[in-house]
Amino acid sequence: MKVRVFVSLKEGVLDPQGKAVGHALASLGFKNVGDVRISRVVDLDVAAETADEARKEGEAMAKALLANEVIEDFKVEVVA
Amino acid sequence: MKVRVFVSLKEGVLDPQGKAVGHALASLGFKNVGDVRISRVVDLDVAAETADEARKEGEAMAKALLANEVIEDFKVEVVA
Amino acid sequence: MKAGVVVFPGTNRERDMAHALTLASGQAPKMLWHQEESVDGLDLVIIPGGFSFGDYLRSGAMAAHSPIMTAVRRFAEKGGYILGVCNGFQILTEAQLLPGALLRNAGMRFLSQDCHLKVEGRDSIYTKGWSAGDVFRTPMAHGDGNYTASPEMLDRLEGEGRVAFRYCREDGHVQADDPHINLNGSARAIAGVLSENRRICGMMPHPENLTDPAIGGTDGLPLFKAIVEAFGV
Amino acid sequence: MSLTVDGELARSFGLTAEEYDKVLAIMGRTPSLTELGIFSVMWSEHCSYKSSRKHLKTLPTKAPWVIHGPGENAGVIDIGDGLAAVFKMESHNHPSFIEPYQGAATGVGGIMRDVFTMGARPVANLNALRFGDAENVDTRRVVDGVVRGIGGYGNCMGVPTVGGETNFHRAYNGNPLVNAMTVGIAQKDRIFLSAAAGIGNPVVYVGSKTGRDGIHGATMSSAEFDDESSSKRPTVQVGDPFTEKLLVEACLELMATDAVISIQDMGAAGLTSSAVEMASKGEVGIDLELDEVPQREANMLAYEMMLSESQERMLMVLRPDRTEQARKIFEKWELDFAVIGHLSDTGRITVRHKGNVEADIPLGPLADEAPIYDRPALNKEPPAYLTPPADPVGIEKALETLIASPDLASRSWIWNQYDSTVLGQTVKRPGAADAAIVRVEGTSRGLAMTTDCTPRYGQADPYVGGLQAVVEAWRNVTATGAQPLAMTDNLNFGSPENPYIMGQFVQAIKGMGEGGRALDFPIVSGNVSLYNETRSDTGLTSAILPSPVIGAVGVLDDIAQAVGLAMPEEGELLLVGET
Ligand SMILES: Nc1ncnc2c1ncn2[C@@H]1O[C@H](COP(=O)(O)OP(=O)(O)O)[C@@H](O)[C@H]1O
Repeated sequence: MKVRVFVSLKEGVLDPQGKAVGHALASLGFKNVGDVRISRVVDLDVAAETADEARKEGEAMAKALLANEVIEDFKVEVVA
Repeated sequence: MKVRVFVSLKEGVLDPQGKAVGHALASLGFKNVGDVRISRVVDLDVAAETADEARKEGEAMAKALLANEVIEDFKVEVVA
Repeated sequence: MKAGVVVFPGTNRERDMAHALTLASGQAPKMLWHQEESVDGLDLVIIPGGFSFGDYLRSGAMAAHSPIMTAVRRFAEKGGYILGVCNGFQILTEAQLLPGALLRNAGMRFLSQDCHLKVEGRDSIYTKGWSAGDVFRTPMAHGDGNYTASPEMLDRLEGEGRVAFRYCREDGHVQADDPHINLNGSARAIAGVLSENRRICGMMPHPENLTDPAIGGTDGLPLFKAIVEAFGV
Repeated sequence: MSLTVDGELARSFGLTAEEYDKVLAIMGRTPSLTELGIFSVMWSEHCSYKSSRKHLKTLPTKAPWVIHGPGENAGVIDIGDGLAAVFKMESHNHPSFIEPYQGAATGVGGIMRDVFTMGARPVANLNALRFGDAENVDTRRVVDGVVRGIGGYGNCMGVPTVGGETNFHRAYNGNPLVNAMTVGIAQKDRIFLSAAAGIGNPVVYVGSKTGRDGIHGATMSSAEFDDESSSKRPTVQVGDPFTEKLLVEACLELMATDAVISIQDMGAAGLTSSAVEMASKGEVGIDLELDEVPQREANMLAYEMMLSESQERMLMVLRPDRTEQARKIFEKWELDFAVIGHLSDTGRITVRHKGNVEADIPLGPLADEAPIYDRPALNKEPPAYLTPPADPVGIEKALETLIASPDLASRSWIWNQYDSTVLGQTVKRPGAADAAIVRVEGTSRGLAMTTDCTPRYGQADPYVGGLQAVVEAWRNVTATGAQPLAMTDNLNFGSPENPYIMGQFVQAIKGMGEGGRALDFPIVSGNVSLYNETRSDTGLTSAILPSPVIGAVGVLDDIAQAVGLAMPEEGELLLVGET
């Protein structure tokens, strides 16, 4: 099954990449752009019987490695 | 409006990050994991009147900066 | 002193660290491969710089889960001394042996240049080679050195004297919002922090690269001298 | 893919009609797609040096301290104490225009492999960069990507980038130059070469898996750019410096044993050129079983595997009784390791895939009958010397103009993004001296190194341009107090099919040879990059300035004596030489 783990910085944590991209867009002439945030998506093939099992595995992986919960939140979706 | 640009490596392009994360997950004991691919999501606040306008702006930004079309594909969604 | 230097796949400053320790103590440290499961019998474990596992997910994330880190965690619980430099600092925060996290440099570029550090932390073997307020020069070389932690944690670190080093100007002036002084944008210009028991220290710059008179100077040597003094040669 | 092999397909692979006729004569039949692919890459300018070979032969390459001159993966010189310096420079110009970050990164990765293939630990990287007009909008994209790419790869590898040079000129709009140099140190009696030996010995593949990356990169780097090339873009190669770091450690660990008979990195034209070169040099045959090749993508054709330029791969011939020991080392470093064939006594390369023979080519003719061209060369009259401006702008204004010029401005923005201190041996970092200095670990000696070229001299007079690059490199090494020992070069020019450009090339080599002979300063390795031209919408081609870049290495006996640029607090300023 395809599991998607979506990892984003916690609200309130400064996003240097997003900030830099926002600046760059402005200097390219995109004047209508406000806040920019950059997140990471990890797509995994997981051998699981049920969607529920796949989701659990995804959550375990997110906690163990894919997200740093000090600064990041994550969401797990079973895509297919 | 909130525009989300999803940027992923083109098929066939080596994903060193995904490869290393796959290895690391396996050595952490996640044995059911196959292929891992890592992508990027850019969330933008765009001042636009219509969803269509926002999408167009998102596409222009993706082409200009957010995605590197030599190795990456992108998808634009208007989220809200 | 019995020191061990941990080597992960992708670590690249282990030789530099060994060289500095050898200069300070006359004795080469033990190299520890990341799959070893014990660090028993050591006085000090050092996690050096580099790009462990390519730093491909988050800097230090994958290394923080290597087998040896279980042993390092046990060592810490028993009051062991641990120094993490650069990637080592990132690994220690990812392993939650030190608070906070290191984000991408504010300017989004890799920074390789000399910087100045102000010594602040009290009562640690890592800082006592200097007096509080001293300033020293040291090279830095990193892409993800932008220290962050919650405001409460930052207050706590400062209140408990656990900010070991801060980025400053040559004359000691600290100004967190000046990108020419606080080059990577770290919260409150923090360059290094200490654990609660002051036995674990993480820092971004590389004092080990300035310990040899033949290679640019010895400004970083006091750190190593003090460590050696603490444990005896 | 159902492609009919014929003259037209051969043409699209970069072979001329005569070259294709030669292929037919050698094979005695229509070649298979895989065979055509092998011929086209082996006979490309990049692999065969067909336009340049005749002239390169005139360069001075010998001296008592030269251990291996041109012809190996890198040059090797004796630096005393039983040690050797191993170094080479290589271009990645075309890929760096298409995708500046990955192009530059994989360029750095490639040149480091050339050096550690020989058994040396890389200790320093340098580069020589030429960008378009600084005012040109696209230049910004290229500079940014190239600088990040060089740093991204070298920093992760933990090899300090200690020097280089950077210039801007509109002639490089659309065709920047990215020349990367690596210097390594090895035991002088433990140098590894590529010539295969021992019929029946296993041919072993190590490193990353093979994907469809950069197929026809070698033929493309030999063809000029036009607007179509953006649509024909081959899949760009993505660098994986972490894997390369594992590869260097694993290779050096293996080379400390007696398992390796010969070894060759897979660079341009990947498996094809490494297999053909190893077998040809060793005068043996080679049988490959492509089913054994570690593959990243499904359903790859033999043709694709033979031409893939996936990075971070090596080919080796091992002692059969040491193969398991070698496998363990690569497993420890979590790298792929596969026996993909054997040496044979047939003098042929045979390639099998899924039970079919996909290629069967006699190696002798593939190498010996490779085209060599003596292309017509014409010289332009050198322009007259400029007269000094009649109305000087005044010294202050002149100084301001000079300081503001992109060619003289501080390069710290660039080198501050390169880790220059890792390994802890850097005595003179970028900006500190006329040449960078790195200590030879465990000694008080240092290696001094520099890259130099002034293309506008070459534009005025290519002979002087070649000569001047050599003497400038020599002076820069000397100025630190070191003894210059040898050079590597990277000859970047336009199309050799244009007689005036061929003339530039020939004259520049003459100048370089003259300089090298006069200074006892041999050239031990190098790289040629031709067809550096862009075609505009109107169909006009314009070439880069003739750019014969020199990389030089010298030895300093006592690093404490190294001389830098910093002005001492007291002392007199002396001017030596005529103004
Ligand atoms: N692309 C580069 N990478 C690393 N260092 C560079 C680069 N370009 C210039 N430098 C360094 O900047 C300094 C000044 O360069 P340059 O003006 O070309 O010096 P010079 O004229 O003395 O050769 C040198 O130390 C050189 O090594």
